[in-house]
Amino acid sequence: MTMTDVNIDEILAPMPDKVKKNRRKHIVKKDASAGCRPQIEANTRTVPGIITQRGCSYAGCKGVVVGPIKDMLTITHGPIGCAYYSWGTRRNKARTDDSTPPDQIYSTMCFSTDMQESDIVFGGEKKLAKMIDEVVEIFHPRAINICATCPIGLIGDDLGAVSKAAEERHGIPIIHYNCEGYKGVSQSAGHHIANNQIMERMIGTGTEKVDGKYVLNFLGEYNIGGDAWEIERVLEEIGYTVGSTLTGDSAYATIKNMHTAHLNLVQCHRSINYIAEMMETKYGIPWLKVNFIGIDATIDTLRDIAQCFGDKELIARTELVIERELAAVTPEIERYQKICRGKTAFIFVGGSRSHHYQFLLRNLGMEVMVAGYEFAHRDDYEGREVIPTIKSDADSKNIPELHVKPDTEMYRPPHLRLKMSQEKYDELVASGVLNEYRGMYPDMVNGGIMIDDANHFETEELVKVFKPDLIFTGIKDKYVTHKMGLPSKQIHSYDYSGPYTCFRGAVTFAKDVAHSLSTPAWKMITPPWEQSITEQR
Amino acid sequence: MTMTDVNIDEILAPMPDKVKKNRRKHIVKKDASAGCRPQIEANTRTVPGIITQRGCSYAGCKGVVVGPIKDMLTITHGPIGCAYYSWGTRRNKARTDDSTPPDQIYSTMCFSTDMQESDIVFGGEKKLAKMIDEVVEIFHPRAINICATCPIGLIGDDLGAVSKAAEERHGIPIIHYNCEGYKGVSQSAGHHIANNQIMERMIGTGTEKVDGKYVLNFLGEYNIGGDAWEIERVLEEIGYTVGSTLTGDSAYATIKNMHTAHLNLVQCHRSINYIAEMMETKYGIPWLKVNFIGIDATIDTLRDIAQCFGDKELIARTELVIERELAAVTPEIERYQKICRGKTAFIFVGGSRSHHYQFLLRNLGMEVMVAGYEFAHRDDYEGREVIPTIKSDADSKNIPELHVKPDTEMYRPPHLRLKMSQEKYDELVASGVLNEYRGMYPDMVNGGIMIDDANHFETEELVKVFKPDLIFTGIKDKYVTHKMGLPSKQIHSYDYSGPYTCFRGAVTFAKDVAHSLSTPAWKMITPPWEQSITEQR
Amino acid sequence: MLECTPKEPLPKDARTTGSINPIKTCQPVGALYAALGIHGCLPHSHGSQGCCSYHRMALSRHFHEPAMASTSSFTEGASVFGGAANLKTSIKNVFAIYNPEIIAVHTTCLSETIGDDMPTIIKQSEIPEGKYVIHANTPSYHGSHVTGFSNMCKGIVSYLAESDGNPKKERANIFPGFTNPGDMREIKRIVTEMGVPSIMYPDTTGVMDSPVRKTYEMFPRGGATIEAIQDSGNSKMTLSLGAWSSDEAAATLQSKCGVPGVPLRIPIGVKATDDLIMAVKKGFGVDVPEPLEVERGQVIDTLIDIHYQYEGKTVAVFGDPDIVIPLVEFLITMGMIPKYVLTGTPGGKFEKIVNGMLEEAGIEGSRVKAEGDLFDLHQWIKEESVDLLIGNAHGKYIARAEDIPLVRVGFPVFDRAVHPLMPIVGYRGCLRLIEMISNVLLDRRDRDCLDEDYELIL
Amino acid sequence: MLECTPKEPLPKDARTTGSINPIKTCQPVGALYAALGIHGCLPHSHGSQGCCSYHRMALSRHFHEPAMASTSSFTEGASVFGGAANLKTSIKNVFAIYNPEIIAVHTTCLSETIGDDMPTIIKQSEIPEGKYVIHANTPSYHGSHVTGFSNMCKGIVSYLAESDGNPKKERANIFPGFTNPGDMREIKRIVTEMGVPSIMYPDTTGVMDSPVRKTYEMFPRGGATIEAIQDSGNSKMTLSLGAWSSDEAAATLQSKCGVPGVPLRIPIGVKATDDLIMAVKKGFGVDVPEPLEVERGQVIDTLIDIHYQYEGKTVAVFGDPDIVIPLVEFLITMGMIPKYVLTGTPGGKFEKIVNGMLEEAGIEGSRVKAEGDLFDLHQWIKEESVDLLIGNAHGKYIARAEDIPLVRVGFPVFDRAVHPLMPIVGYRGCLRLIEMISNVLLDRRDRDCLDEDYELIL
Repeated sequence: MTMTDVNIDEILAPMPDKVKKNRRKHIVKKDASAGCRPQIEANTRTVPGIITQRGCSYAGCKGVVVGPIKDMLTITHGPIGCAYYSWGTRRNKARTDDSTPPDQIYSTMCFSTDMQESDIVFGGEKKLAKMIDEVVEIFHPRAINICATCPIGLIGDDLGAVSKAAEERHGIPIIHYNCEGYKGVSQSAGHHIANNQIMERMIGTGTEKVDGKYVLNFLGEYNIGGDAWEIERVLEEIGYTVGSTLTGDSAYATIKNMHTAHLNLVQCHRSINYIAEMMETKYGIPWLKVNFIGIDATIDTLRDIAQCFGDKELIARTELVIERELAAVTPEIERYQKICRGKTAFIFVGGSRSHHYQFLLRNLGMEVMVAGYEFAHRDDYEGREVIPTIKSDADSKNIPELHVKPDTEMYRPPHLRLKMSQEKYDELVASGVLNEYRGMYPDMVNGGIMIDDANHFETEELVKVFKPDLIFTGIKDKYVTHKMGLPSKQIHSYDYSGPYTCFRGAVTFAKDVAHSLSTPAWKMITPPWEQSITEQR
Repeated sequence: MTMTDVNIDEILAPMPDKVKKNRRKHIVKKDASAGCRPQIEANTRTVPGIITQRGCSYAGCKGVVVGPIKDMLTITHGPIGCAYYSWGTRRNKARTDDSTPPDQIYSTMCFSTDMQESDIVFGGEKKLAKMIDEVVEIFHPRAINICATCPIGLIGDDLGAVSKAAEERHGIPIIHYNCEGYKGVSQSAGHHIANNQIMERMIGTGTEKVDGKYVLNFLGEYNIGGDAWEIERVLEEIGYTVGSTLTGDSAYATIKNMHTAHLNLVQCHRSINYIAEMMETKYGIPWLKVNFIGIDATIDTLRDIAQCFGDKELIARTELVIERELAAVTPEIERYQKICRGKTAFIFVGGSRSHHYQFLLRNLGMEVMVAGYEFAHRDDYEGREVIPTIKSDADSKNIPELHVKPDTEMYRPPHLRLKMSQEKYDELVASGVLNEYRGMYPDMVNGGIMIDDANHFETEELVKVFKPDLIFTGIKDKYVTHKMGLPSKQIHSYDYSGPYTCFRGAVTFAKDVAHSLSTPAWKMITPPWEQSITEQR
Repeated sequence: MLECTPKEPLPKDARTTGSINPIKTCQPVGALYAALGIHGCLPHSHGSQGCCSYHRMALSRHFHEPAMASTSSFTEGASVFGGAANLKTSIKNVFAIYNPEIIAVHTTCLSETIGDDMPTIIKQSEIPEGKYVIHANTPSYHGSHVTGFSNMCKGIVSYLAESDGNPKKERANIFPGFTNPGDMREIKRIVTEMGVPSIMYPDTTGVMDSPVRKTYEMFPRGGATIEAIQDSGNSKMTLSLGAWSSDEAAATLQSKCGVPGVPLRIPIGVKATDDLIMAVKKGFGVDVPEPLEVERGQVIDTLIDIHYQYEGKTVAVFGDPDIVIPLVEFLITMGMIPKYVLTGTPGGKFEKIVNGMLEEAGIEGSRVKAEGDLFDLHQWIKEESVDLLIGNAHGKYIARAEDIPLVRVGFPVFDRAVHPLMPIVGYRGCLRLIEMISNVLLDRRDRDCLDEDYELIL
Repeated sequence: MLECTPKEPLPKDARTTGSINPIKTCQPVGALYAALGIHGCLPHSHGSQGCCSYHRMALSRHFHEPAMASTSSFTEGASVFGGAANLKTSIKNVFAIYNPEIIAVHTTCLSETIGDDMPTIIKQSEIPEGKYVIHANTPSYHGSHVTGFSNMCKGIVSYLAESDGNPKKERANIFPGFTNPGDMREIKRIVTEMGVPSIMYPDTTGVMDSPVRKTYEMFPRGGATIEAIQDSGNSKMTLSLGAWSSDEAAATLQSKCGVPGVPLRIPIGVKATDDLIMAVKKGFGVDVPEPLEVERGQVIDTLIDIHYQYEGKTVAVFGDPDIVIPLVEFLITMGMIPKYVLTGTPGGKFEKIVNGMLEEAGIEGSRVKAEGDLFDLHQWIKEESVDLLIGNAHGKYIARAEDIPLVRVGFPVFDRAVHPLMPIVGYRGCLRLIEMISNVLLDRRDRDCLDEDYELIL
């Protein structure tokens, strides 16, 4: 059987009809010979009972987007669990710097209102207000986030009112997020909710202009394993200034001034495209979809960014840095290619990684046969051009849409931000460089499978069909994969390694993947007493 | 049965007659009502087959006396074992200081000629010479010790010749010790051999006078667990200068100049009295037996030393320091006395400790019922007055006796050293303060047992009779004691604690002893299923 | 590290509400873990997807093992109109697609707040012949992961255990408490060594410490079988280990099937292990075999031989009450000083029990707190530090901030591996604890000493 | 620390003789340890008192146990005129005073140099009815403590083992090599688990890991009985663990009693344990039971799950050849890089075997040395450092000087306790080794990282 013969219907056959019908729409095969890209269903409810990888809105809002803002004290309002599980578990690294002294970092702390039964019955507003008062008194934070968990909406606690009153008492921003776990269908709802509040309550509230000839913001990069730092190192060598990331190693103190940047880079399209778009509308900052995962991808991205400013010196400096970095890593990469070449993989993850890592894996000579997202929307698979055609349903409707318009004071047209002519700018937009993302599909291997919200059953079946050499996944599936006799790498947490970005990161990744593939234990699963004579040493 | 009823003959009864006869002479009961002190046999051969605590001449020479000289590289000439066992095992601490920079300390190193069968057959002199050449080339030591192990004497290697030739090649002192394990009857022979060479080859060879108004040498103190440092701290606070210890934390560089001191303190009488005596004869330096173990003993000792100089200011300063130190430790001591008071102990150890620690234990309210030395001579038990009456036997005869006489240049009469009149000095000698040691017997408790070269059988029997609360002993007997259901403290190594000297050391000791007595596990030896109903919790 | 924490102790009334750096998490994760101790069971989380995801992650990180579970995948609609439909669909789909023997449903704060009536929903669900669906109520706003574990244990008993009315069998039920599979194996070994047959449940051995095998098995071979659990109603007694995690289930079994429950501690330390063995001895009239006596003697021997390595050192201990209580007792046995003792799980008797032990041992000046958190502990340590921390991985922040060694014990330990396979219970567990504690203190001594105090023998 | 050591690598011919910081000691201590593995045996050192004292100290420091032995207490006279009288007196006194079942005499460099004829002296000695005196020649100027152990094992076989000429019994002899009692217990358990009866000797379990009991027993209850040793000549085969420490004894038993010896490694690591199990399986036609298969699967599972914690790290390993060889193999199994491998014990095949394993694994650039010492190792490390040291306690000086973590394995370990009770053999031993290695590397990561890289999950 060749890859293109894979029959999705057969794979799903054992499922109950209703489930099968539902799931069939989430699975698409890449057919390079077809003229069009097929439609995939995404961002819809998971069938109850299915063993999904998905999390919830709170995880997307607190865990992914607002939790990493290092100088904000984030209180989870609810019973103890949600704060507990999102405490120190995501590797969004943060350090002290000019913006944030050591005593203003809360990254290793966990704050929960720890609601009890009586709070559920009588309401938790007073408890929350009291806790805000106490943490302000103890910690003197610059600003506070309040994140809601499931019961909050149901019992009707008015976070807006509590926050507003506390703001008045304490004179610091207290920003609340109605990111109850049941909102939407996945973490994605939480991203959107977080984006909205960051846009409304943070960006544009500062008055300090970021110094620098080329000031970039870096959206949708969470600095997992130090990814952002490695990217910043390269960008700064070329001559860029990073105003703020959103939200890896970011600070409220700098997010406030993001509106003064020249260009927004978007790494994780899914979690942050709302802000990218809104900033374009409101402040005139154009955005560029980037990918620093993979050597070629990084080179392309660096060239794209230089192109956005069009400065010759910048372009030359870009090439110089590329050349130097490349020379340093090529021998190492080649060493690991020997182990990796010809191997195949699956990749299931949130964000844009299932797309991004395909570039890096190709650098190692590996191909991704099956790729999927936990919480993507159709545009992440099919490209932004399908956005207007996406129908909103009951689940997406309950996430508020912000409607921004150009800011009367702070709007500056994009071509001026980039210091170029309107024509040149229009050309960049028209050629799909700026304000555009084409999704994962175009980069999938022919015959490969694109799968949305993959579940345990399907993974097991797809493994039987494709017999991949390695699965990139999360902790929930990591050990399942191992029990199947297959190596896995956590591609949320990098198995506590990293950074994996840019050139040096590619080497670290290559080493980690090579080790996973070749660790001697794989050959020792069958004990000698169960081996046939010929197998035995 | 009261203590004074203990019948030694009964205890020894099960032994074969010859053994019994031999051993009976090594065991003496303190009888305060008798007018005289009984004679004890000591420094004679251990009966073969007896499980003795004794070691050998090499252990006494290399392990105890010369090994600690930190700036000398000590090569053990012989098969690998002897060097190996004496490597890092005695806690004679040493540190870098003015005399010895870090690259001249060899305390953590082990050097062995590692003799092989062919060396035994054809002689090991060439190998030794070669190794000396190599270590000089690699380590550039100031001076080298060569210690012989058992086979050396038998195969006839001439260490003197090898050392002399190497000295000429390298221009540094290379000092050899014919301390083969079979020499003498215990470590004691090794002490004597080491004393002789230190006296002949080191002391008096330096030309630097030690500065200080009251310059003391400190003989027979090996700085186990830092004992010497604690003593030095106190001595220096009073106003003394310590020229050199022998040999704890000592350096060849300072031992050379020991002959310029005013007074020698002798802590371990057994291992070092040869040098004390010889230095008195040769250089006119008087010696004072001291004991810094125990609070009262330390106070007495400090007063004795001050008395030796007779300076009023010194005496006043001594009292001041005593008062201050005492105030600091008294509450702590009282705390541990609550646990220790009324408890009884055995103490078996080499050196003078079985005597010294009786003072410290009395400070805690404890009494020593049985005390013995591994390798003492009669004078250690009975006092130096018996020395002239000790008959030398075949085993002691083979240890060379040095016969020194006053040095024509460096001799200075003792009273001048102490800056006092001849009369005053004579008085100090006559009153037994100077150049005198009265042994352990006078300080034993009435009815207590003094036992020389105690062995396993006797210990077991004495435990049955006296039922002590704790045994102070060495590692060979420590766990035996525990299996008997009795706490033990290693009093060679302090169970890796210490220092135990002076005031602060007494507190550390008190804490350690109290912990040993009271650690809860003692009450849990019998499992509940073997307890009678009333014993059970 | 933790520089945002106030340097000076706070006024007493500075903190009255909420938790900062908690020592507990919510009930469902405990229920999920307990459910994994039934062979062929798929735990099911009746709530939002996030709960299930978080719990599976926490368990997989601690055990380095799959932690399979399904979820009702609540959306806003279900939250408003009730989750019955979601649960019924879940049950149908789970049996159809994953084919477990049993589904063990636990609730969440969400389904509890909306008031889903579990027994009724389950009754109305399609359950294939010979399969089972059981449940436990585990609202996250009550108790902790420990009580969640307990609730599921109780649920298992309520749904499954049966008495056939015949004379009881010479067999012990063992409720092992919220412990690692390595502990459960060791507890079973001890009882087996005494010649007494036993049924342990929940029993996560072979599930959360399962070997890799030639072929993948979604439901590993371990866990207590439903048949064994059913038959547990005919056992002679139940060894109920851990008041917080096991006693309710034991009481339920007692009242349902007449099997007397013997309340014991989780056998951490010599005394708690002695108690377990004595309970078995008394209950079944068996003798204690030589191997156990030797193991015990080796522990006492070790305690006697090396007490000076740790005696008198001060310790801060935090974690689950059923772990912390016997652990504190063992530390006292070791001659150590438990200076700060905390749990996050509610229950006033925790303080009473720990204070009682400290008082009996004559240890003064210690602080004990139930419903405490690591922020409390850190404040105390800033007032007066300790020589050692013992607790879960969250203690590592304080360990670094205050430069105190940490011995990792309890749940969760996310940053070290292998430990769930290694028992801390029984006499063997004592040796492991002694080794961990003495090693970490000696490592510190070796690290901090001057060159001249660096020694070959300790 | 160790600042006297040259900073720059030495020229090749700088060291041609002697040993600096050795990785071996002399034969008698090994013989003494082996003799302690016979029940009711008093080892006897035929030489100066110092030998016996040093050996007893070394063993007590490592095991935290009594190491009883007597000595011939040579003086100069005996050294010149021969030690026969001393030994005869010793034998008489030992039986009279201490009443052991057997005395196991070993020689020393002293008695060997003067040429005492042991068999003759023993023949001339008064030995009470039913008691035994055996001996081994262990001149300190030959081999090492490992060959001394081997020589005594051979002596035990030569003196005691007998064949009654009947068909061999379905039973294995186990020669465990120079290992800790915890290891010996585990090896016995594995063979027992396979349903095969066994006689292990020397067997220091119950002797060098004995419990404290209500009453003192000079000869603890452990050790192989003389009857069992005698009967070992009637066993079907001998599992000879460790070429250096056991093969000679096995060969002797084979030629004396016709019991075939199967040369195996000490079962450290998965492969060496597999080999032991396969040898038992093949030799006795038994199946491998599920518990062992589960234990093995847990090890492989762990290796797969956490390989990234140690894979690719470089290690220096030193110690006894029978320990180091399988340990190096296991490190290769773990994906680690044994960069420097040393033993002090002579024997050219050490280098051949280790180099062979490294070559098979495709590991280049490692250095391997028999008859090496820690000064060699330190010089190599100064040229190029490693991530980890594995070896005995003497390695701690290099560990501090070069700031490299040390995992303590082998003999002697004087500065940590409990370890001799904890097996590093078998699959359980694999888990212990993995845990020790990964923990020490993660501890180092936690120590060395910046605050922002200090992580809750690893």
